[in-house]
Amino acid sequence: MSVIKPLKAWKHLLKRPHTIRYPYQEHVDMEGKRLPTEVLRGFHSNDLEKCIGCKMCGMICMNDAISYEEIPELEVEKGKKIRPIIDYGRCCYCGLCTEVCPTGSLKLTPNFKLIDVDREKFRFMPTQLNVKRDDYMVDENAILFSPEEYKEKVKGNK
Amino acid sequence: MKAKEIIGRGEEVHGRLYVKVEKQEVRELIKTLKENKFQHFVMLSCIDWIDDGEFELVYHLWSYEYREHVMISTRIKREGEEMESLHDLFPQIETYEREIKEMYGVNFIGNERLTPFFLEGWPHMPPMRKDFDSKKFIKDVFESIPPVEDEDEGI
Amino acid sequence: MKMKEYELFIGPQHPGITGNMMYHLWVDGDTVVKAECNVGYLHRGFEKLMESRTWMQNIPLVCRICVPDPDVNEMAYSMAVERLMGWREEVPERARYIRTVVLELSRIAAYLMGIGSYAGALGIYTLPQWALGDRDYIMDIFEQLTGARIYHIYIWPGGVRWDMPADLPKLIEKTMKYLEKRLKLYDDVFFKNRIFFDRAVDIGVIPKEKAIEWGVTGPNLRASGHEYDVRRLEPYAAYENIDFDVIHYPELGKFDVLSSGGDAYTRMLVRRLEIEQSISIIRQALKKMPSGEHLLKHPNWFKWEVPPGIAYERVESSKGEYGYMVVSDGGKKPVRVHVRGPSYTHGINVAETILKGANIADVSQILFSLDICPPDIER
Amino acid sequence: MKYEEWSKISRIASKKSLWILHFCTGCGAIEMPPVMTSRFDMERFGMAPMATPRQADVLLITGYLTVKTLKRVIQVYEQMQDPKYVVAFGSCPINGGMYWDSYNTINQLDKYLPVDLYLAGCMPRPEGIINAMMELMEMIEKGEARGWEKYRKNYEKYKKNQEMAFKFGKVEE
Repeated sequence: MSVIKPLKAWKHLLKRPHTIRYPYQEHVDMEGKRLPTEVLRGFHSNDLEKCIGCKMCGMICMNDAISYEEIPELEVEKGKKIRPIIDYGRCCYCGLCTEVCPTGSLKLTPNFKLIDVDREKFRFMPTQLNVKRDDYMVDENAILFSPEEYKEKVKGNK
Repeated sequence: MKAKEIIGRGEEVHGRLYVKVEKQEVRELIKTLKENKFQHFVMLSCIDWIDDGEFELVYHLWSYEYREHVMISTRIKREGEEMESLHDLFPQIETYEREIKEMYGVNFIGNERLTPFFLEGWPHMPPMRKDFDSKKFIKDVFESIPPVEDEDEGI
Repeated sequence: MKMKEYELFIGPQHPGITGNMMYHLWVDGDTVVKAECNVGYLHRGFEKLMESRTWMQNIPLVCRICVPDPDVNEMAYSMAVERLMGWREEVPERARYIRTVVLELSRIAAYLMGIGSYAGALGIYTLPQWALGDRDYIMDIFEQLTGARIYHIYIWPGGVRWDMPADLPKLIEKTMKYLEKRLKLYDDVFFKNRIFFDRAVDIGVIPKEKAIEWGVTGPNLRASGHEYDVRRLEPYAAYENIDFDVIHYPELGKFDVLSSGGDAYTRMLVRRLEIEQSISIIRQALKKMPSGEHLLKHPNWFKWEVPPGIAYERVESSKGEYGYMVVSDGGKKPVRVHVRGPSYTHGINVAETILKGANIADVSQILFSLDICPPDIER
Repeated sequence: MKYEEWSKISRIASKKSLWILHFCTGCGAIEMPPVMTSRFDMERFGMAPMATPRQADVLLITGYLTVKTLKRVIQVYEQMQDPKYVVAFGSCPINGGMYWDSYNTINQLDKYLPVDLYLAGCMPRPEGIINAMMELMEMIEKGEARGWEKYRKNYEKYKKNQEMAFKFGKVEE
C-alpha cells in the first residue's frame, strides 16, 4: 500500500509521448514499420481483363453486397461480360469473396479511406485503378467510378 | 462416464452425455445431478424442429469435479404446450426462460418474470421461430419506409 | 412529506460497462434496494442470422458477438464445427499454437481495456490513458497477423486462415517486453495505490459457496476462490502442452490478500496477474511452435455439409466461459447456434443480486469489476 | 460587423472546439477509446468527450442501431443544441452492413436522422476517424454541415418514419 508511489506517474512529464501525431506523422508499429501493411483488408481491386464474371463472389457474400453490371466492351468469354460492383454500405471486409475468386482477379487492398456526404458514393465498381501502391491512401482522382463513368472511361481508351 | 452412472441412462454424443427425457422428469433429473456435483448450470437452449412440430429444450449441466457435460433434452409441442419453470433450482434459469418466452413463445409455468427482454414493443410473432421470415419482414417494415427528400434546395 | 425510495436509471450511455445497457435502481438514501437490468440495446438477432447463412459465411459474423475479445467466438464456433466434422484430432499442430497466441493476445487486450475502464470508474484517469494506449500495440500485431484491428476472421474450422509471418514473433516479443515494463508502472500507479485499497475491498462480494450455483465463471469465479479454468479443465488449442498457473484467491502472488475473496479488489487483481500468465503462455507457444501445415483442406464452401448432430464447445474468454451449441441436420446451414455468453449470468442475475445494498457511488465500479460485455448478453 | 462575418467567426471558433457526445452505439465504440486516449489523442484537435447532450456538438453513430437504441438516440439528438452534427461510422448506418437482414436493426440511418458525414469501414480505423473529424471541421467552417436545418425543416417526415420503425410497421391508421 502506498501513497507516494503513484506520484511516479509524474516522471512521464519529461518523456516523449507515444502519441502518433496523425495525420502529420505516420502510424508506425513498435519496430518502426509503417501501418497499414499490405495485409490490411480494405477496399477491393479487380483486374477487369482477368475477371470472367462468374458470380462466385456474389454467391459467397453473406451481406448481399455484390451486384453486377454489364460492360459490353469487356467480354472475355462468351456471355460473361458482367463485372462486380461492391456496396460498401454492406461490405464487412471479410475477404471471403477473394478466397473463392477462381482467377484471383478480385483482391483486397490496404486502401481504407472513404469519407463522404453522399450515401450513394459508397457503391462503386472496384478496378485496378483503385490501387496506388506507393501510397496506401485513396487517390481522390483515380477511385470511385460509378458504373456509367467507368463505361465512359473504357470507351475512351479503346 | 460418471453422469451415466448417476442417472443410469443417456448416450454419448460428441463427447457429451445426451439424455432424452419426458418433460415431467426434467426437474427430478436436474435435482439429482445438482446433488451429485453437477453444480454449474451452463445454459438452457431451445431448438425449433418445425418439421416435427416440436420445440426441443436442452438443459446443459457441467461438473467441475468430473469434467463432464450433460445435456438433458426434452421435446414439447410447438403450439399449446407449456413447460414447468425451474428457476428455483438455479437462479439464472429465470433469465433463460425469459429469453425463450420472447424468442420462441414457450410459456414457463411458475416464472413470474416473463416480461419483454430484448425487444421493445414487438407486435409480431416471436422472431426466432423458423416460420418467421426475416427477409420478408425487413422488406415489409424497414425497406418500405421512404427516404426523406429535401423539397426545395437552399435554406 | 418524507420521501423514502426513489428510482434511478443508469444507462444506456455506457453505465460502467463497455456497451449500451441499462440498470434500473431503486434507491433509499444512497443505498441500492433493488436493481433490475434492462438489455436489448444491442440485440441484432445473431442466432437468427446464423440460421440463414452457410457454415463458412458464419465465420465473419460470429466474431462480432463480443467486441473487446472477438477471437474466442471464432475459436468456439470453429471447435464446434470441427467436432461435428470429426476433425478434432486432425487440426494441424502449428495451427493450434498460432490459435493459442492469438487467443492470449486478445485476452491481454481485453484485460487492458477492462482494467483501464475500471480505473476510470474509480476516478484514476492515468490508467485508462496508459492501458488503452498500450492495448493499441497489440492491435498493431493483430493488424499485421490477420489484416484487421478488431475483427480478425482468422481462426477457421480446421486451422487458421494463413500462416504467421516469419518476422512477427520478434515484434510480439518486443511488445511483451514493453508490456512487462509497463505492468510495473501500473502496479505503482494503480494496483498498489491507496485509493484502490480504500475503495475496492469488500465491495460487491460474490460468496464462494454461491459462486458456482449462480453460474459465475472465469476470472470472477477464480476471484471467489475456485481454481477452475476451462483452459485447464478441458484443454483446447495447445493449452495442454503449456505450463501456466491458474490465478485464484487466495494466491495473489506479490499482492496482499486484504479481503475474504470475491470482491472487486480480488477480481481486478486476478485480471492483473493473468496478464502476466498470458505473456508467459505466448512466449512458450512461440517457442514450441512447430512448422508445417496451418489449415485443413476445406470442402467446397458452397456445398459444405456438416454431419447431423449436436455439439457444445467451451473456451475461456477474458470474461468467463464462452460456449457454442451448434446443431446440424446434415444440411448446408446450421439448424441452431446458441451462444452462451459469460456476461449473461454476470450482467443479469449476479449483478442484480450483488448490487443490493451497495452504495450508489460503488455501482459503477462493481459493474466494471464484473467485466460485463452487453453484446454477448443479447447477441 | 455584419451577421455573415460574425457567423463566420463563430464557425471557425466552433470548429476548433468540438464536444463529442459520449454515446457510442454498437461495435464502433471499440475504436473510439484509442482515438480518445494517448495513442491517437484527439484532444490535439480540440475534441473531447462530453457526458450531457445539452453541451455536445457532435453525435457519433458508431455502428448498427437497433430500434430500441434508435429511440434513445433520437431523444438525445433532439436535446442537443443547434448547430449539431451527426457522423455515421462504418457500413451499418450506410446500408445495413452485416445486419442487413436482421429483424431488429434499421438499415439506413438517413431515413430517421439527417447525417452530415459517412465513413467507410467495418470498423473504421482510428486514422479514418481522425480524417473524418477533420473533414467535419472543414465542413463546419464552410457552413456545409446543415443536417440540423434539414431535420428542423422536414420534422414531420422524420417523425413519421421514426414512428413506423418504432412500431415495426404496425402503425394504426
